[in-house]
Amino acid sequence: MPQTQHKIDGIPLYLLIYCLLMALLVSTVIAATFDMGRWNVVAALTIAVLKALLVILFFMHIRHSSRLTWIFAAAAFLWLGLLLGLTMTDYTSRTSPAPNSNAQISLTAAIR
Amino acid sequence: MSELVAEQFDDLEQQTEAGTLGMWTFLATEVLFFGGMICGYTVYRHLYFPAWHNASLIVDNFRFLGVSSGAWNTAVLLTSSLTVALGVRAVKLGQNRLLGRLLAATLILGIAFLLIKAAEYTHEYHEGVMPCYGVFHPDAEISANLHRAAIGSQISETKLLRQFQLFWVFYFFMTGVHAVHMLVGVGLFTFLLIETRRGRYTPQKHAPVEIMGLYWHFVDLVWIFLFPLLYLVR
Amino acid sequence: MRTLFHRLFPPQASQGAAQVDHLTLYLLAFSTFFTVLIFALILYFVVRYRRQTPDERPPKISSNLPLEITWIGIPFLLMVVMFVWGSKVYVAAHRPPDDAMEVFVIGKQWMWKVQHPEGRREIDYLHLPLGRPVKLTLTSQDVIHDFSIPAFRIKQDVLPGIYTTEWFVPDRLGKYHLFCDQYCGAKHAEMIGTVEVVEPADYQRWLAGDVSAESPAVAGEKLFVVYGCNTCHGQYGPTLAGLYGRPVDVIDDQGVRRSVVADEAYIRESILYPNAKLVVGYPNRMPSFKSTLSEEQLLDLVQYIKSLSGAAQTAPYVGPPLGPATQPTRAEQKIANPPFASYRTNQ
Amino acid sequence: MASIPYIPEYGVRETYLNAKHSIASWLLTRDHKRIAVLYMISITLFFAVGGSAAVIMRLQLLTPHSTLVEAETYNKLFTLHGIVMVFFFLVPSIPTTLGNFLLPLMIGARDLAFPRLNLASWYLFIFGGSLTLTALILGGVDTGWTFYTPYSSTFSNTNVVVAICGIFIAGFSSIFTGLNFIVTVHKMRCPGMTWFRLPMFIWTIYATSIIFVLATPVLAITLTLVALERILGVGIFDPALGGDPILFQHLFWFYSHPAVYIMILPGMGVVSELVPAFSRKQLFGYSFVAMATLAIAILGFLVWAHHMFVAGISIYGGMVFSALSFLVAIPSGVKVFNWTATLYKGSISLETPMLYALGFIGLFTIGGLTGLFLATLGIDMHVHDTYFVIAHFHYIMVGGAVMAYMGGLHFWWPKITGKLYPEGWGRIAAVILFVGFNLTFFPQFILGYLGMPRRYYAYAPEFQVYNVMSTAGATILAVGYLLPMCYLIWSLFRGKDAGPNPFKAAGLEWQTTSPPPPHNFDKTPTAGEPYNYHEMDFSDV
Ligand code: HEA
Ligand code: HEA
Ligand code: HEC
Ligand code: CUA
Ligand SMILES: [Cu+2]
Repeated sequence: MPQTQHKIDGIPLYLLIYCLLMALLVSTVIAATFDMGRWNVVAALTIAVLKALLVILFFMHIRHSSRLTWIFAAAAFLWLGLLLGLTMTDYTSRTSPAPNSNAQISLTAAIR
Repeated sequence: MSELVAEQFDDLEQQTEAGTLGMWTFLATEVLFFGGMICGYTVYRHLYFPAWHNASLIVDNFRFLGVSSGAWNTAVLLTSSLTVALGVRAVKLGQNRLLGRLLAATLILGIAFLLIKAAEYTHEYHEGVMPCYGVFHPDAEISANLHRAAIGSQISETKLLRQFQLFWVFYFFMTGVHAVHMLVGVGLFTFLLIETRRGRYTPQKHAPVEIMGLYWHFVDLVWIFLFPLLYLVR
Repeated sequence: MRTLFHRLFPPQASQGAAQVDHLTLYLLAFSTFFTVLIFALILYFVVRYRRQTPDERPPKISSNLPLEITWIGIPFLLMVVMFVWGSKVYVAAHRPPDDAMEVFVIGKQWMWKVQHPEGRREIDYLHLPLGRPVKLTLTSQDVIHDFSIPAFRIKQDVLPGIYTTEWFVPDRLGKYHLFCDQYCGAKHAEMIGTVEVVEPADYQRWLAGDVSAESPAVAGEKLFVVYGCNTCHGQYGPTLAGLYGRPVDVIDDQGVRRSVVADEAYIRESILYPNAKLVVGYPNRMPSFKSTLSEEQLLDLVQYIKSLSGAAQTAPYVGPPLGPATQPTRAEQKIANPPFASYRTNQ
Repeated sequence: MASIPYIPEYGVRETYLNAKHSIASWLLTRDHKRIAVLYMISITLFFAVGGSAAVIMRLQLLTPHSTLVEAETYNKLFTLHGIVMVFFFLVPSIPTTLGNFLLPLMIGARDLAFPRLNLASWYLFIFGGSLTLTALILGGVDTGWTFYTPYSSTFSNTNVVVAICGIFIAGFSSIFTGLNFIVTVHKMRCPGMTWFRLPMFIWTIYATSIIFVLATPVLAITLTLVALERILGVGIFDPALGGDPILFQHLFWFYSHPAVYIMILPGMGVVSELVPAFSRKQLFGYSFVAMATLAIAILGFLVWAHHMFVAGISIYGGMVFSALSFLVAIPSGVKVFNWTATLYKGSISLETPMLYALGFIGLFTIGGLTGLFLATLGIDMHVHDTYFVIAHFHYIMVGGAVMAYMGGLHFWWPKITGKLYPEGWGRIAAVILFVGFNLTFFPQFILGYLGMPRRYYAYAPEFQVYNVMSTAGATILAVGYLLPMCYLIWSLFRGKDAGPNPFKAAGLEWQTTSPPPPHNFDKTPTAGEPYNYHEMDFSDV
């Protein structure tokens, strides 16, 4: 097992990461001012993932950590993906009857 | 055995590793804790796009120097993450004075975040979007926008208003839970600061700083995702 | 054997029912096989290899790859069949044909309101023509309910704010249970009813019972059936005959018990806001018809109820109110006759 | 080596039980063994509460009409029963009692990694439990254990919020327990204890802990949303206020389906210890069983919407979740077959724990196979929310998990208390439980298929026969549970001294004295192969 004391990054590296993070922040704010349709979401989330990776790898030192820590960190996000992904399989494939037939409108009227 | 090591452990290394692994496990829990909210957020954004689009147009109304407070807060938190990372480095090198200063800086940044957030909440309260019973009265401009949106889409205005309100439920809930985590973080770091002043931490016994540091970074990480989800995505 | 089948399976009254039962039988067959296999092996081993001497030491047997593969593979194949077959039945049960007759169902705590194509309505009761595909469009007015007809082997949650559908082809005459299968509050167990499959001609005749070009009282009588008043009144609701002009013991919405005279206003109020004045001894079960009845229909109903007392179209003044003590009978009758006693189908 | 029984020194040894006596020494203990005992007492009380509610329910269902209690009361009873049994009995049962006690012993550690956190978990559990129980008993809650919205969030006017707070707090107790176990398994194993030498019980506790950590937070947040909706009057799940009621179900079952594996996996672990011990054979197919354990834990996360086939989800969603549900059955089958194969050519003795273990295998198989009926889309649309479902899960949870808990309790009772339980009574109780159980719950399969809906306080008269059978069974069951409560307590005072290894079982926990000393082992042990029965000497020395 690698001992954490042995790997101490220098201050310049931390500053570099910090500058990168700030640059990403600026770029994401700027990107949001353009109307790119659905690509806005993609851009914002991609940048967020990049920032997260920088924080996890360098600030949280996962880069120096054991495989086990990698697995734990990855598992958390994998499970989040499962939750979102499988829930959306339902929502994106729903075919509930559209509330527009005449009779259904009368039904709605009857309820309210 | 030295008093540094609790009786159930064989040596310091085992203890440090156990502590770190414990924190990572806890963070995995936290990811799923916020994950439940993010799942709800995703589903409703999918279902109620028109209303949520409208809401996200006004969420960054509160600005300094033309930049939304959400972005400022991101900057504040990223900076605090840097001070924490440097603090962990300092404790490993035995630079206790530096550690104290960095922890203090972190605390100030954390409190700054909370203050900015509070100012933003106040602003939103006055806009009437706080989705509490009796408090939710969107102001005239917002109502006019919603009215226009209702005509554009085929949804009735009352329905649209409720879906619009739902955005704010999620906005306040997600940022609120995050703020609670920040508060806990501020508490933990105050503790760390006091202990540092007492000279409790050495290069050997640096684990508490490192472990609490992980927590702080995680809270930052959550914000890194909340910021685009709530403020940027339209 | 037939009788055993009938004890274990509910009646098959729709075209889909047999398909579900066949699927069940398939699962039953292989489940029985595996259960018997496991039980038999355990019993055999326990008897065959029971401990003979206290210091017995059996040989080492650690693992066997072909065996493991077998008992991963065979169940897997069996389950592929299950999945495909099960999905087929399910998908078929969710794809109504275009020519299906559409019936609307609204669930509310704790009743089913049904509206047929020509506008005829009923409550906690569903008339269906034999042999015709029927598609139900379901929605709820409050919480989630579930529209379940075991004899058709089908059910569907009924959601507020969302429409769901359920379809079937009834193929056996008779009366069947209708249950609410999703827990919906205090009287979930009473949110039940009857599905009656009738000959198509009878169904048409029943549907046609809804024409109203008659006098208000006659029209009211029809409405009384259409809106299902008769499903309660005459059974566990108070009888309305002779009501008009009579004093009634009620508990008002302040919880105060008093006696009121049943005039037109009272009857109207009872229909629109049943909770406002509850007849002593009866449960608060009558739904509000505030949003269902037009003013005209209300009028017809009031006239009809008046006519039940032999009252003319104009209201005569009927004596001063009698004391509350003169009317205990209905309350007593009520206690002797708990609401659930009438399970309306026992086929 | 495992074959050399430990010979205690003369005089009275210091054990974890007699080391200190004051009440404070129990309530402030950090010893995992004492905390396990604290949990054992607490969950037994919860079981009695939940079981009493079940008895009243069964009596009510003796006749088709409402005879004993009102509709509202009945609804509060099954809610109490479900919530208490799931969240406060079965979820914590094996992990916090046997798991807590045995985990460090089995891996040769002095304690869990975070003993103080362990105690804190118990306090959270007790605090959450008392809160919920108060809400459930004073006033009551009538939503069912599933808290479906919008009924729970808007319509019910009972103490939903308090009950939810309690469950939220108890949830964190689970999370911290899971965290503690995970770290302990990773970091505290003694020399020689490699992953593939871990006793199967440890594998299952580890897998369970993963579920604790990754699923429970979602329940916590979901219930918080429900509470928020009630308190603030904002719409989250209530469609009248703009929400989507099905979203609640997705989030709820994202926890609650994995939670059913929280309940069964430790039971499987117990059985994987009992079957080898009483047939004196290595667990057949060790690595397959270990991998099946992980597979169940992971696949278990992917099947949740099988509770929602008729809830209005898309039919494609339904098919995805149906297929995934079938997949979980494979590793479960692997386990059942491997246990059976372990018996082959063994030296089988039918002592009480073994009776429970064999009962578990049979009843779990029935419960699991009926789970497949439910996972089959075409059948679930008929039997969803009927007594078929009730029968399915009682077969697994009572016939499976509770039986395993009873088996484990008897097996390790000598280790925990140092006393032997009366064997004859033990066997009688096990047989009574088996018979009573089947009589209670088998008729419910038929009831369900006939269409009797669950959560009904009154029902159609033609269902009565089966209900009477079920109630009769429940009475037998009650006797079956009261017996062990009596003779186990009796054995504390009058039982024979057990000695370190009364069953001549393998495993590190049997190498220390019974009850173990405060720090488990006098000398850190070294682990060899697990289940090395083929090397052991069974002749009495
Ligand atoms: C410990 C608890 C536990 C366990 C382990 C399981 C295990 C399984 N459950 Fe169960 N279930 C519950 C507790 C549990 N369940 C509860 C509490 C509910 C109701 C909740 C509520 O609504 O209140 C429920 C409800 C429930 C439903 C929803 C029913 C409905 O409401 O309509 C479904 C549907 O798919 C289901 C399926 C399964 C399946 C496929 C398994 C599988 O994991 C089973 C796998 C096991 C086997 C299959 C047996 C052994 C295998 C062999 C012998 C191999 C040979 C056979 C083959 C594989 C072909 N369960
Ligand atoms: C771990 C889980 C667990 C356990 C062990 C049990 C145990 C039992 N359950 Fe339960 N049950 C559930 C989990 C469980 N149940 C759940 C989740 C539901 C769904 C709830 C819902 O719909 O929301 C349910 C629902 C449920 C129903 C359906 C209610 C309905 O839908 O209307 C029924 C009906 O028969 C039932 C019966 C029983 C019986 C007879 C037992 C018996 O095994 C109980 C036997 C135990 C005893 C008889 C106790 C003996 C001890 C004492 C009496 C103590 C005496 C006192 C002292 C010593 C102080 N249960
Ligand atoms: C679900 C059952 C049910 C239905 C359907 C129903 N009622 Fe009632 N009704 C009751 C019950 C129970 C009471 C007594 C309690 C009360 O006053 O609310 C009652 C009371 C009344 C009363 C007051 C009777 C009295 O003795 O004072 C009138 C009038 C009445 N109903 C008319 C109607 C009409 C008209 C309809 C149909 C449009 C109707 N009801 C449908 C159950 C029902
Ligand atoms: Cu409606 Cu249950
Ligand atoms: Cu499940």
